[in-house]
Amino acid sequence: MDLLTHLPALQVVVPMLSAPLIVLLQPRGLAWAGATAVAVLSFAIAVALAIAVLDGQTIEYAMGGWPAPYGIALSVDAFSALVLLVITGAAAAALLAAKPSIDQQIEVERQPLFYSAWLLVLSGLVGIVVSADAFNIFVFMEISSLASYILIAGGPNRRALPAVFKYLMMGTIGATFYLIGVGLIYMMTGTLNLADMEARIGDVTDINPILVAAGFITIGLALKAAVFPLHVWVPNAYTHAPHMVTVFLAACATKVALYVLIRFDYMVFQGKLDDHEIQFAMFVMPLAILGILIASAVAMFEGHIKRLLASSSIAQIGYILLGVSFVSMAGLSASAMHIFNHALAKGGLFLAVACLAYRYRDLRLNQLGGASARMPWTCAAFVVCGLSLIGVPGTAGFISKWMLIGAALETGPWGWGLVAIILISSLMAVVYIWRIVEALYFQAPIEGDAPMSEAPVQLLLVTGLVALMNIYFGLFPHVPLELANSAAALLLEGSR
Amino acid sequence: MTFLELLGYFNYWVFAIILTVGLYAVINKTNLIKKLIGLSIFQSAVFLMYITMDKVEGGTAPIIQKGVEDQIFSNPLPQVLILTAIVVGVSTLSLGLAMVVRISECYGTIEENEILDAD
Amino acid sequence: MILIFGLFLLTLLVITAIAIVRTEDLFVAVMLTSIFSLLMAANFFILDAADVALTEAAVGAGVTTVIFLCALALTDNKEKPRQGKGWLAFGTVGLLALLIIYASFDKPRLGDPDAPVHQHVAPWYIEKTSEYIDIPNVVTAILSSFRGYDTLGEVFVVFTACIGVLFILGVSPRRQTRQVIEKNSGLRHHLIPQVVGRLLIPFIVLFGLYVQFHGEYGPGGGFQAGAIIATGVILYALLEGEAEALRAIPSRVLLGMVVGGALLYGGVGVACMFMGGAFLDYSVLAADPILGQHLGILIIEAGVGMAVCGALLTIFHAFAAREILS
Amino acid sequence: MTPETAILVAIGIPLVGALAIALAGRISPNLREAATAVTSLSLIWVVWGLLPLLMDGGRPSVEVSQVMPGLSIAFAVEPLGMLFAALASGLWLINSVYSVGYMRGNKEQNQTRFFACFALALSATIGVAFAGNLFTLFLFYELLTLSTYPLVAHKGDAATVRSARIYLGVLLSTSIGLFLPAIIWTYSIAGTGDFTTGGILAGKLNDPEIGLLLGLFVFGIGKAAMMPVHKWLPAAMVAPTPVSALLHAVAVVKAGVFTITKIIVYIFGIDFLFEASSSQWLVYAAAFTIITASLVALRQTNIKRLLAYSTIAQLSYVIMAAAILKPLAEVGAAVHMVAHAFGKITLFFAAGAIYVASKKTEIHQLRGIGRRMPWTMAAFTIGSLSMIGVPPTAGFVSKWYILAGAFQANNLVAVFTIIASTVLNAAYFLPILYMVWFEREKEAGKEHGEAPFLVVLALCLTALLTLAFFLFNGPVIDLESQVVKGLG
Repeated sequence: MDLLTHLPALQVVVPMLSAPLIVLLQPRGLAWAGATAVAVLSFAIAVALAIAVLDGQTIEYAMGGWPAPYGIALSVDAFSALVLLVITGAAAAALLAAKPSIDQQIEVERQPLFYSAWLLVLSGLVGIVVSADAFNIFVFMEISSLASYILIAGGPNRRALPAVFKYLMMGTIGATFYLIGVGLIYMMTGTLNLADMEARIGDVTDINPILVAAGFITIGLALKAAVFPLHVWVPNAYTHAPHMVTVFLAACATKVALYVLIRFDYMVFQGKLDDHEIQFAMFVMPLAILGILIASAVAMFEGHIKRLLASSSIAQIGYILLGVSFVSMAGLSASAMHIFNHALAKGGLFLAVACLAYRYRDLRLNQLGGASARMPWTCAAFVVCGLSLIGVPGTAGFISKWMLIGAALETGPWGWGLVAIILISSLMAVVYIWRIVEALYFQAPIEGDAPMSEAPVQLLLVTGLVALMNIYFGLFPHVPLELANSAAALLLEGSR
Repeated sequence: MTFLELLGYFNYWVFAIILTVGLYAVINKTNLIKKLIGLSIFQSAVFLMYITMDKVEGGTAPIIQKGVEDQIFSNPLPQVLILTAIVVGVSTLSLGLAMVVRISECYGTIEENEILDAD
Repeated sequence: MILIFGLFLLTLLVITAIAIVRTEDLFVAVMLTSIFSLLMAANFFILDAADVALTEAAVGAGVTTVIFLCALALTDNKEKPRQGKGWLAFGTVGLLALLIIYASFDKPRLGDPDAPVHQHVAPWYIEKTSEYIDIPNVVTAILSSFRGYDTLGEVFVVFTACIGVLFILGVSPRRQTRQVIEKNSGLRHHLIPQVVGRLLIPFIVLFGLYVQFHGEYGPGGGFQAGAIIATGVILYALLEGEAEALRAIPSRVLLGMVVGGALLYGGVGVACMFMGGAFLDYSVLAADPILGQHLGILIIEAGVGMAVCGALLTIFHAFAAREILS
Repeated sequence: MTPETAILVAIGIPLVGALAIALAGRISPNLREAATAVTSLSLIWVVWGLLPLLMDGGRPSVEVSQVMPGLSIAFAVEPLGMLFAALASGLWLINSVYSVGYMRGNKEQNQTRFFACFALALSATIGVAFAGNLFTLFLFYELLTLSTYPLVAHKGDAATVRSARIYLGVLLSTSIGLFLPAIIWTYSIAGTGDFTTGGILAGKLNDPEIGLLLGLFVFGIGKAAMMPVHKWLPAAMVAPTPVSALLHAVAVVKAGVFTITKIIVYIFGIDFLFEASSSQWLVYAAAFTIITASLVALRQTNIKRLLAYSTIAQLSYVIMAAAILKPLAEVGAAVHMVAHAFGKITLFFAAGAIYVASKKTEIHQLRGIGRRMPWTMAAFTIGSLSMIGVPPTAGFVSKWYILAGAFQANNLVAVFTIIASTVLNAAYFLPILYMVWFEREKEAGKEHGEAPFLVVLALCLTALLTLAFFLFNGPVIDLESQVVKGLG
C-alpha cells in the first residue's frame, strides 16, 4: 500500500472509522486520548497533503477505483489543503486542550459519545473539503452537521437545547436547498462531478433551472456559513455550546460551507454563465458589507463574552465574502488567507475564554473582574489573539486585512469606500475587544469570590501556543500565503 | 402539449407546493414537533423532485433481466441519491425529536415563544 | 391509466400536506404524515423507483411514525394556536414557489429519453454494470460499488444520529424507578393485537432477511432490510413491552451492531487499500474482479443492515425507555 | 557584534528585559530594579555603540522577514533615528533611577507590571527609531501605543480607565483610520515604503493629492498631537509621573514628530514637497497648534496638564520646523527634539518630585515651595527657561536653528509664530517661577523637605544636561547635518 497516494482518502477515513471505536472506550480518559491521537494524526495527514500540493498541483483520488464522473472522486488542491490545515489543526488543538474543560462540562458516562461525535464532525468537514462530487459533499455536510448538533447540545445550560434546535432547523433547510440546487444542475447536465459539471454546464441551452440552482446553492450554503442575514443561529449556538466545542466550530465550521460556496461559484458557475461574476458580486458584496458593519456594531454592545465573539465571527465571515466578491486574484487570496488567520485568532480567543470559563461560572463582562491578576497568562493570550482579530500589524490578522485592502483598491473608484468600511470595522473591533480587555484588567473583582488560580496547564499551554502562532504567522506568513495564492490562481483558472 | 408533458409539469409543481407547504410550517409554526413535521415534508418534496427526473418513457425499474434485449430502464442514479437522502432525513428527524424531548423536560413546553419567554 | 393514478396520488399528496400543516392535533398530524409517506412511496413506485418506494414505506411510514409517537408521548400532543408572522412566512415561501415554477418551464419534460439526465452518466451505469459487477439490480450496483463511498457516508449519518440520540437522551431524567418499567407490559392483555402481531413478526423478519440477501437481484438491500427488521422488533416491543424486547436484544448488543456494522463497511474499504486497490475497490478482494465485487457488496450490505437495524432500534429504545422512566 | 546584529539586539534587549523584570518581580523588588538597571545600561551600550559608525556616514540596515512581496520587516539606522534612539535609551536610564524613587516613595501598586511595560515601550520606541520602512514603523508605532496603555491606566480606578480609553481610542483610531490608509496609499503608488534619501514619491503624485496624503500622515500620527488630535495627551497625564516624563515628554510624543519628520524627509523628500503648493498648509496648522496650545496652557491650574499643553505646543515646533522644508530648519527640528526632551523631562521630574514630597498637584499650591525643595525647584527653573528659549539652555539652540531656517525660506509666518509663542511661554512659566521663589506659603501645609534622593538625583542630572546641551551640541548638529547633506 503506497501511503502517499491514499492520503486524500485516509484524511477522511481515519477520523471516520475511529469514531465508532471511540464509543467503545468507556474507561475514564481513554476516549479523550484516543480522539486526540486521531485528530493529531489527521493534522499530520493534512500537513503531508499541504506539502504535496504546495507547488500548485492537484491530487486526485478515485474512490472504489471507479473513474470520475462515474465514481466519486476526491481532489486536493492548494485551497483545500489550506482549509484542511485549518480544520484538522483546530480539531487537534482544541482536543489537546479539551480534557479539563470537558471533564467539567460533560458527565463521564457521556464522554465517549461526545468524543466520537467530535471525530465525526472532523471527518464530515474534511470529507466536504476533499470531495469533488456535489452529492457526496451533501452527505458529508450532513455528517458534520448532525455531529455538531450533538456537540453543541452537550452544553450544560438548558438554553443550549433551543439554540441547537434552531441550528438544526436552519442547517437542514440550508442543506436541503443545496440538495435542490444540485438536483437541478444534475437534471440539466446529467453529472454530479464538479469538474464534469463545469465542462457540461456551458452546453446547457435552457438556462432557467441552472440560474435557480445557483440561487438555491448560494442561499443554502450561505445559511450554513452564517452569512448575514442568515446568521441568526450563530450567537446562541456558539454561546451555549461547551467551551471547547465553540473553539473547534468557531474556527472552522462555517468556513467549510464558505469553501463549498466559493468552489461552486468559481469552479462551476463563473465563466460559464453570462455575467455571473457581476451578479455574484452584486449579491454578495452588499451582504458582506452589511454583515461586517452590523455584526460589529452588535458586538460592540454585547454583554456576554462568548456572544460578543460570536457576533464578531459573523463580521469576519463578511470579510471573507468581501474578498471573494471582488472576483480577482488579490481578493481571493485575501479571503483564503483570512480563512486561515481568522481561525487562528478566533480559535485563540475562544481558547482563552475556555480558560476563563474554567474558573468563572458566569461569562458576562461585568462578572469577570480581577481576571488579569488571577489568570495573567490567559489574559495575555487573550490580548494577543484580540490584537490579531483587530488586525494590528505584527499579528496574523494584519496580513489578511492588508491583502484585503490591497484587493479593494484594485477594484477601481469604489475601492476607497471599501477601504473605509474595512478600517471602520477594524475600529469597531478595537472597541469590542477593548471592552473585554478592560473588564479583564481594570474591573474590580466581585466581592466574596474565593481566590482563584490559572486554568489547568494543559489548557493554558495550547492557548499560549495558539497566541504565539498568531504572532508567528504575522511575521512569517509564507506557507499559508503561498497556499492562498495558488488557491486563488486555481480558482480563477477554474472560472475561465 | 401531451398529457405526459402536463404530468411532468404537474410533478414539478407538486414538488414546489409541497416544498413551500413544508417550509411554511417550519417558519410559521411555533410548536417544535410541528416544525419537525414541516421539515420532513419539506425534505420529502425534494425526494419527489429527484425521483421525477429519473423516469424514462416506457422504462422500468433498473433491474437487468438476463436474456431480455432492448429494455428501457429508468435512471438509477437519482434513486441511489434519494435512498441516501431518506436516511439522512430520518437521522435528522430523530436527532431533532430527541432535542424536543429534552426541551420539553427542561422547559415544560414545546412552544417556541414560551421557551423564549422562559429564559 | 397508471398516469392518471399518478395524477390522483399527487393531488392527494398536496391535500395531505396541507391537512398536516393545518391540524392542531399533533397526533393527527403524525398519522397524516405516515399516510403522506405511503402516498409518496406509491408515487415513487409509479415512477419506476422500486428501491426508493420500499425504503420510503419502511422508514417514512414505519420507523419515523413510531419515533414521532414516542416523542409525542413524552411531550404534548396538542399544538397551541397563535397568530404571528404569517405574512413573512407566506412571502418567503411564495417567492420560493414562484422561483421553482419559473425554473420548471425550462426543465425537460417528464420521461423524455433525450433529457440530459439520461445521457451522460446514467447509461454508462446501466451498460457497465453487467460487465464490471454483474448483478441485475443497477441501483444496488451503484449504491454499493460505484458510489459506495456515499453509502458509507450514509451509514455514518445513521451512526451519528444513533450516538446523538443516546448522547442527548443520556441525561438522566428526574424520576427514575425500576418498578415502572415492569408496569409497561405493552399490549399483552389485548388479545387481537397479540395474536395478529405474533403471527406477523416472523414474517416481517423473514421478509427483512429476504430483502437483505436478495438486494442484488431485486429491489432492496441492507438499508431496507435493516429498517424492516427493526420494524419487526419494534412491533414486538409494542406487543410484549419495552423490557421484554430489551431482554431479547439487549441494548449493548444493539450498540455493538451499530459499531460493528459501520466498522465492517469501513473495514472492507481499508482491506481493499491493503490489497492494493483504492479505498472501497472491491475488485481486489478476490482473484476475479467480478467475484471480488460480489464479495464486497455482500459484506458491506450486511454491514449496512446491521448498522441500520441496530441504530433504529437504539433510537427507538432511547425514546421508549425515557417514556417509561419519566 | 556587527552593526546589523546590534540593531536587532537593541530591540531585543528591552523585550528580554521585560520578561526578566516580570519574572524577577515575583522574587523580590530589588532584583526587579536590578533587572531594569541592567537592561537599560546594556541598551545604552548597544545603541550608543552605533553612534561612531553613524558619524562616519555608515547606514547599517537589516531585513528580518519579507512578510509579503514588497512588504517586509526591515531596519535601517540613519541620523534621525539614531538621535532618537540614543536620546530615548539614555533618558531611560535616568528615568529608571527616578522611577524607583517615585514608585517606592508613592507606594504604588502593580510595580512589576509597570516596569515590565516600561521596558516593552522602550523596545517599541527603539523599533520606531530604527524602522527601515513604513510598515515596520507602523508595527512598532502600534506596539508603542499598546504597551503604554497599561502604564496610563496604571491606577485602575474608574476615572483613570476612562482617560486611558481616550488615550487608546484617539491613538488607535487615528492610526488605523488615517495613518494606515496613508501607508496603503503610499505603497500602492510607490510600490514600496522604504525610507529613501530624497523621498520615494517624487513625480508619482500630483498637487492636491500631495496635501491630502500629507494630511493623512500628519493627523494619522496622533502621537504628534497636532490639534485637533491632541486630546489624548492631557488625558494621559493620569499616569504616574515617570510615565509622563519619559513617555509623554520624550518617547511617545517624540515618536510622533520623529515619524512625521522622517516621512517628510524620506518619503516625500524635502525638495519635492517644497515645490508642491498644497503642502503649505502644514506650517499654518502647526503654527495654529503652537499658539492655541500655548493659550490653553495659560489657563491651566494643574501642573501636569500645563506641562502637557506646553508639550503639545513644543511638538508642533518640530513639525513646523520640518514643514519649513529648508535644511537648517530640518536640523533645527532634530535639535529641538533633543532640547525639548531634556527640558520637559526635567519639568516632569520636578512635578513628580513635588507630588512625592507634598502630594501637591496644583499650581497655586506652589507658593514658596522653592525654599523647601531648592534642588528640585532649581531644576524646574532651568527647565522652564529652556522651554522659553533663554540662553544658556538647550531651548535656545534649537530655536536659533529653526529661526534661521525660517529666514532661509522667507517664511514670515514661522518667524512670527516663534516670537509670539516665546512670549506666551514666558507668560505662563515666569509667574510660576516668581511664585515659587518669591512668594510665601499661604496655608500652613504639612511639613516636607526634598523628595527621595533618587528622584532628586535624576532631575538634577537632566537639568545639567539641559545646560550642557547649550555648550556641547556639536556632535548632534554634525550628525543631523548628514540628513540634509547635499540638499537645498
